[in-house]
Amino acid sequence: MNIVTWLNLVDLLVCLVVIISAIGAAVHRNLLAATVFAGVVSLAISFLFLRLAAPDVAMTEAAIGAGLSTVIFLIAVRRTEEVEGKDQ
Amino acid sequence: MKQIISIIAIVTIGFVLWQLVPIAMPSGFGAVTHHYVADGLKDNGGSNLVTSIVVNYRGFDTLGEVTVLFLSVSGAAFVLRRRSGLEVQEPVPASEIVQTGARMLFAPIVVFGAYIFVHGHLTPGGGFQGGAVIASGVLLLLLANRDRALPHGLLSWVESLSGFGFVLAGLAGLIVAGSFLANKGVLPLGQWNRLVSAGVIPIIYILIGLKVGSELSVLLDVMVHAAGDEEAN
Amino acid sequence: MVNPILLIGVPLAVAFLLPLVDMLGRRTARAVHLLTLAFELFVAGEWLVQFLHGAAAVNIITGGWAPPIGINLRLGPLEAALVCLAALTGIGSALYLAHHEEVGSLRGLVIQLLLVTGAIGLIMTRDVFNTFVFLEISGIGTYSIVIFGKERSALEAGFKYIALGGAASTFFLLGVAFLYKITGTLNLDDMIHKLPMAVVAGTGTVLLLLMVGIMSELKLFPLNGPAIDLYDGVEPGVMALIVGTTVNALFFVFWKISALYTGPAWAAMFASVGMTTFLVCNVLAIRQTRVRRMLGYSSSAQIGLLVFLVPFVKSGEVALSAIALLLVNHTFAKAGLLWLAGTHGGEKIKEWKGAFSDSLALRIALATFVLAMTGLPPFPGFWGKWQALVGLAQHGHGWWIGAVLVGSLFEFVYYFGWLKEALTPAETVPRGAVGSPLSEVFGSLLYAGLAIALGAKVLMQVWGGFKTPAIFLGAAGFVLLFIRALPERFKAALTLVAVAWVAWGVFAGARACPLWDIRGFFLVMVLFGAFVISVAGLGIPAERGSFWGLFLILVGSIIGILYSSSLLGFFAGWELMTWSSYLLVSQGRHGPKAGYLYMLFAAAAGLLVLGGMMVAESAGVTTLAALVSLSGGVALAAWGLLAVGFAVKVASWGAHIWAPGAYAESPDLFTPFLSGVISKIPIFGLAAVVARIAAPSVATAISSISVAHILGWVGGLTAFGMTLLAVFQEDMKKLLAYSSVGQVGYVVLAMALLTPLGWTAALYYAVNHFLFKGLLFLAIAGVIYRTGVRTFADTGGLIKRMPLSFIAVLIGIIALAGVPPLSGFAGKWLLYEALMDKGWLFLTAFMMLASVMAFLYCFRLIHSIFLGQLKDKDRNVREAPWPLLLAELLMVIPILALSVRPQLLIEPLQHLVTGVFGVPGVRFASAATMTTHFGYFNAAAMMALVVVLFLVLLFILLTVGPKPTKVKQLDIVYAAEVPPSPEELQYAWAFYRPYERAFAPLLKARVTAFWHGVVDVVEGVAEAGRRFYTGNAQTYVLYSVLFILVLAAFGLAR
Amino acid sequence: MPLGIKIAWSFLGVLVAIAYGLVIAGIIRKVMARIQGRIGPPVWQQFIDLGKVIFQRTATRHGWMFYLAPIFRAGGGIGLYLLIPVVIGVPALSNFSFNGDLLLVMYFIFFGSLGMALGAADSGHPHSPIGISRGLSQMTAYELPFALAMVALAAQVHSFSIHDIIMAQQGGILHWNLFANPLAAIAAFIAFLGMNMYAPFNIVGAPQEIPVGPPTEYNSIFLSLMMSGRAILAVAKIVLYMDLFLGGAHSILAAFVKTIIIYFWSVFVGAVFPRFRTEQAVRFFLGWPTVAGIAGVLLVLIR
Amino acid sequence: MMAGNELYVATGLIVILIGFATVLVKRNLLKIVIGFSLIDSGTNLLIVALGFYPGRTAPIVNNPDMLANRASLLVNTAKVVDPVPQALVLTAIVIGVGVTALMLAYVVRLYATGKTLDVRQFGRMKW
Repeated sequence: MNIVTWLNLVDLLVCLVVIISAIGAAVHRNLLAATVFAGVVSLAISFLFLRLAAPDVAMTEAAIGAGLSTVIFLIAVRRTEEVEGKDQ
Repeated sequence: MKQIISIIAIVTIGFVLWQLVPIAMPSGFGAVTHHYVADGLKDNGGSNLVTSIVVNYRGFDTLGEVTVLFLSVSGAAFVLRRRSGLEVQEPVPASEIVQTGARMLFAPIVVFGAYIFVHGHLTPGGGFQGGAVIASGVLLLLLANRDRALPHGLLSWVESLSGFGFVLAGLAGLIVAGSFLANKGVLPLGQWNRLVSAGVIPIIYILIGLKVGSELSVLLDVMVHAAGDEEAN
Repeated sequence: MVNPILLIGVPLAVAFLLPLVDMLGRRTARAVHLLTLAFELFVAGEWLVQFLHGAAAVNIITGGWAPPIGINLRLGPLEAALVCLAALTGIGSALYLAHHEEVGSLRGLVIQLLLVTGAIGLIMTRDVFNTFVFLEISGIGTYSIVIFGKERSALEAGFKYIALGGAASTFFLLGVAFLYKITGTLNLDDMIHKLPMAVVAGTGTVLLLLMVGIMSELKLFPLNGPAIDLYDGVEPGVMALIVGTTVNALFFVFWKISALYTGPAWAAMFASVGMTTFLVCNVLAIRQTRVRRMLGYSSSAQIGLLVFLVPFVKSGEVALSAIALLLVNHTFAKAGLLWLAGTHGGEKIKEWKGAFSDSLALRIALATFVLAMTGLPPFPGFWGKWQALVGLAQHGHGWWIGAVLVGSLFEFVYYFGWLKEALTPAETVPRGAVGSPLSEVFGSLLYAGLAIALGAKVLMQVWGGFKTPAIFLGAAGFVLLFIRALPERFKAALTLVAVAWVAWGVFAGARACPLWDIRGFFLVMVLFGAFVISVAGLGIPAERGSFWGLFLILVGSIIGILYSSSLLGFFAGWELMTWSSYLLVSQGRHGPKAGYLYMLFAAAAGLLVLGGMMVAESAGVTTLAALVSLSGGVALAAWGLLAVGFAVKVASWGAHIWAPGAYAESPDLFTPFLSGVISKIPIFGLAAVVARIAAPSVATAISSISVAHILGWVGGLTAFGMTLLAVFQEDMKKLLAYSSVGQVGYVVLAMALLTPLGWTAALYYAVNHFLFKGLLFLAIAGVIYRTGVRTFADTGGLIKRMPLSFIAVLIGIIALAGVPPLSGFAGKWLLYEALMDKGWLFLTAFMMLASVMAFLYCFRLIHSIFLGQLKDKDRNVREAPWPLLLAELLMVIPILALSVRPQLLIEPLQHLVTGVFGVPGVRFASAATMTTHFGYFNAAAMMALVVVLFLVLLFILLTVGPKPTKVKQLDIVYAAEVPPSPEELQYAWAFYRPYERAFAPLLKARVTAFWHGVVDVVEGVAEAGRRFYTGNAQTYVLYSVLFILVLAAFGLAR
Repeated sequence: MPLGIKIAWSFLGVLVAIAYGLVIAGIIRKVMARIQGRIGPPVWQQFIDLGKVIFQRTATRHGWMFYLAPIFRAGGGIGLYLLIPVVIGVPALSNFSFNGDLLLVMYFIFFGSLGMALGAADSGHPHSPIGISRGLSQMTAYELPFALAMVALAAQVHSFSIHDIIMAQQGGILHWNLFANPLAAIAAFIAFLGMNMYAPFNIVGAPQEIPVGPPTEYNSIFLSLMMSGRAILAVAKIVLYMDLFLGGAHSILAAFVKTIIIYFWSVFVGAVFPRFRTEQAVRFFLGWPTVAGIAGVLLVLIR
Repeated sequence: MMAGNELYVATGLIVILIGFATVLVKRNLLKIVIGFSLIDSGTNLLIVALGFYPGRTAPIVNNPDMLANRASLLVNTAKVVDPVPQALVLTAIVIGVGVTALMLAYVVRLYATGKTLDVRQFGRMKW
């Protein structure tokens, strides 16, 4: 196995992380956890951006998508409820 | 019931969108892209083609984008303005360590952010990324010192003047080179890979960085303080 | 010229700087904001003027790179006009919102300015991704500013709007990205050029995504749920801003991007989605009880109509100006209505009673906007709709036209339902613009003025300049509307002068135009009628200040109808007449309610006429004269629609339910004109429009039957049915109302004969009816003016107090009854002769019955008012004012003249009829004896006979026997009892009770029940339909997904 | 014929017709009495009544419209008579019928009733309008079968001229419209009953219940003119029917015989049937008589 | 092995769909906003993947000779990935955070007025 294949495998893995985290963000009843999952999605995607030869986008996604966005979400969660209601 | 319909609809639309995957496969550059890649350096003198596009070729988009950010921050502030029935958050005093650490880290973070956007035309990164970094410094301050307000006056001036500067830079292009936001012909493009090169691009990117940084800072401030701290006016 | 890029650069810079400017004070910030908008207006306006003088559109490049490398903008005539509108609306809303503290805050100012800028960007940009950026600016601007409103409602609506907007922008962005991938460019023009060559599998899906993105921004059905909530929940001044900026800009984006969509499938999709929106939203609006929600549905519907038209404009079938006019019209009217709604503050339609009763200008503005929204002339929407329909008609899109007309009818239903409330006087102190500063209502007044000015300009292109009588009278009326200080009698005198002036001009110039063609014939009637009404107005002051202004507009519009030689001119006048008479009817005490019903039927009639004209247009006919060329199925359709339209307008049986209310409740001064003149204009329509088309026949199972025969039966049924109903009325004006409708039924019947004799009868009868019904309504007006009552049970014996009015009524009813020796008999005689001549035997007998039944109400009318016992309360009633009596005299003189010499009218009619048919209607055996194939009649001899008999018998009566002594009122043969009070002695209530019992089976209100049923069904559909909008944000997003799927299922995702 | 002589003849004709009308009214009273088993008044009783009211010593009046009723009543009757040819071929007895056709005649039938209604209503007596209400209601009801019959006749002859209609009936009794169009004749003759307001359609005057209906308040010369008018109106209508259905008359004798026949038709019916209430009368006329009238028109159309 | 960018495109699509599912199914306002955030991320990934050419480098010119040498510039067009989608995504990310912030502000306000995050409680305006 050469390096390219390895990297491809890593990509696949990261993609899986993205999807799983996305599902986690969607279903986790704890909103803080869901927010963190969403942040992980962004972070993993910013890694994928790197792999897609897009360092600018990767940086931006990491700083804004994963960082700032998540922070705002966290603030919002703190200002409202942390746990999704039962029937929601 | 509605949820079942929703799921079915999403699955179905997944199949519809799946048709698009073949389109997404690599194909040759179009004429426009070809120009960007082939002549981007010659046109703008910056080695980062993305920056060339963002600041020059499609600079008008970026101006709009900065406006969007400005607008959404204004909007959020407007939504969360006083008399909106929000409870004022009780300030939770941060620990001494956090406060001290925050103060110590703030300056380096801002400098780092500035570094990113100053080199935007050369290396990956630019105004947005640098701005975001600066905002994270502000966030740190906010975390540490919730009860102490940010330098709103300064932020406000930076916010306004950097945006105004962006438009002015565009107008400079209009006056000097006959086209809004023009780069070529306004300032010398300079030598490749120098800090001072690529004409107005670094200037604009710096302005963008300041603008984004201040906007995001205000946004964080608005979100954190919301009703506790009235919008600047 | 100022570089157009500054249209975006300057407001952006100002927006960024505004927080700093604000440090100098809020007033400065506001001033800067307004100055910026004024700058935009100035720049765009200057360019617009250039473009209108033929300058080419300018391309603006940015970044120093020509497209497609760089982003470019374009400013052409359309763009400049839209930017002007955006700036104007921005100014109006800024002034309006300045009074609303919070939205007038700094953030509010910034957001307002950026909304305008975003819209300008959307309008000007030629780059697809740049469109996305500006979409987001507009979107976020909207999300931000809508928060201003009722706290929770605005929040809820805003969130739903964001949710749907988020989905929409995702679709749009995906579409843009894939289009880039497919075509390799982001420049719209480049993309339009390259896309057809670059189509790959899946392109359809990409285009579909992009389109659904735009369509949900455009608030098309079914994606308009949140938008409608916005209208309801958000401060209306803000919504006005959004309508004038974002909505227009979004539509323009749709317009630009639609160039990417080629092929019939997309065209069909646009047309269907647009039309569905137009129909559904208009239907749903009917059931709305809240003003702004209703306006929201209306906006969706209007945008739907525009979207519907786009593919037809693209294909060149419909003129671009149609869309432009409709869009401008919508902006003026909707923004104006929203500002007014904000100023008024009434959320429920019910709360609008007596709206703006303290502000003439605002009332005029409100009426202007409602009329403009419903596409009535002279406002721009009318011309736009006409052009659109003509385009559709000329390319064979008949069913689409039908859909447009049906949708338009619903618009009338809810808009005039609202106006009805506003025109109804409030029981309590009305809400309204008490003390609202000029700046708050500046926008509405400006837009009302612009709508009027623009509309009047087009109208003058169609009808001619100020020198034409129609425009002159209309303009005079418009001026008179604003004069409040003058006493009503003085205004009547002014009206008199204006009418006389026009009449003098017309008749002095009669040498130039043959007066005794059909137009001249009606022209004389109209001018004479208007003259008489003005004379009467010297005696009875109009109750509302706007009476005489509207009256002049009405007269002008009728003259416009008569003078028009084109279908467009005729129809414009027709609709002008409709609304001006509607507003006059609504001035009565219970007028608004009756007027509403009147308007609905008049609107339906107008749309039918419009439909018929469109059928004609589809055959390339644009003038009245060219109608003769129609034949076959086109002729049948045109004939049918036009005839039914005119039949509805004369309140033929089945559509008669509007008439009694409209006649009875309209101002007493106006009713004579309504009954005498306006009811004749549809007859003019039958004569000048319908009759030009060769009456086709319809094949039935037994034999083919001429449609004219059907129309004849409609007229006959009307004559009979309305006469029967008139007999049982307890209200004098209602009685005359039913009578009017019935009498016009005879005229319709006679017109339908389509023979020289038939037309002679019809036109003679029309004039006669004009004279005696005008006379009766005038006399009744005097009675009501003096006694203040309208029901028969409250009057009686007035002959003693108002003998001259009595004589007027006596002459009127004898003429009406058609009993010799007065002029009415000649009308009946001509009618029967004509019917027999044509061989319509049953109708002859039927009309004889109806005519005799008219005796019943004639007697009722005169007896219950003037004869019998004088009531105690009426002992001091005075005779009607002398101007009114003079007006009556003006009507009596022609009646008496015609009674002795019907030739006075018959002879001109001979010319007229000869002009149409080539042969005259009757012959003259001697100078005085008229003959037909069937009979003969000598009016003069008959009059002589009657007069001689009368004198001889009177002589006998006065000379033979003892001299009679006059007895007192109550000195009657009363079984040796003392009679009770006059009130109890007067036999006036339920006068024909036995007759009513005899006709009980015929009198069941079947027609009313039918229309109630129609209303129930429509309202039921609207009620069920609006459940579609569940109010849940998720549902709305789901709709957008389902919408894609549905369209994909139709095969658009390829 | 010079106008003056014509007027003189007409004047004479009017007087004769009034006398004739009074006589047959007397006859009917006598016959009715006999049928009911009474002796009844003498045949000339009507003349006695007329004389009595003319020479009443006092007369009262209400408003000036009050004068109109007798004038219209008498004028209507006389006018109607003057518009109908009594004996064809004799210019003196064809009156002024060349000034209007059947339509004018039909409308002149109403002239008197309407005028009387107007005048009577001025008296202020409630019985007047009640009677008028009933009378007008009934009038509209018989109008339909009557109009249908008239239309049938006119269509048959293709003319509204009474002369033309009479001429079309010459050449034998079977050419009479009575037999040529029996359905129209049935309709017309039933309508005739209502038109003359004889029993069973006499609720308008309603003897016994209301003193005398519309003329309640009238007396003296007023009443006498009304009685005269009523008499000549009856005669005029009978003559009209004679012209329309019985082929007119070529001599005064024929006219006398034919009018007596028509008159006794109504007397006979009145003696047999009980009185109708107003709504019953209305329904009655709009029932079978109307059907007969329609059939009469159809008959013409089929031919 | 897949030679193209299907993996990224597919991942992007799936994230978009998950986001839509969240928006449509979850009734918690914050979850709905998270859904939109996922949609944004997925869209961005998808768009960048559109411009990806396997084996090529980031669109940064790292050879000064190119300025002088037209030929090598042209060679460069076959060496780097498409910069345009990246530029677009840069813009889209910033716009996305703006919208997200605004949505969150709305959520905070809605929560303050209704003390709940259940979207069904905010549907009083309808029909």
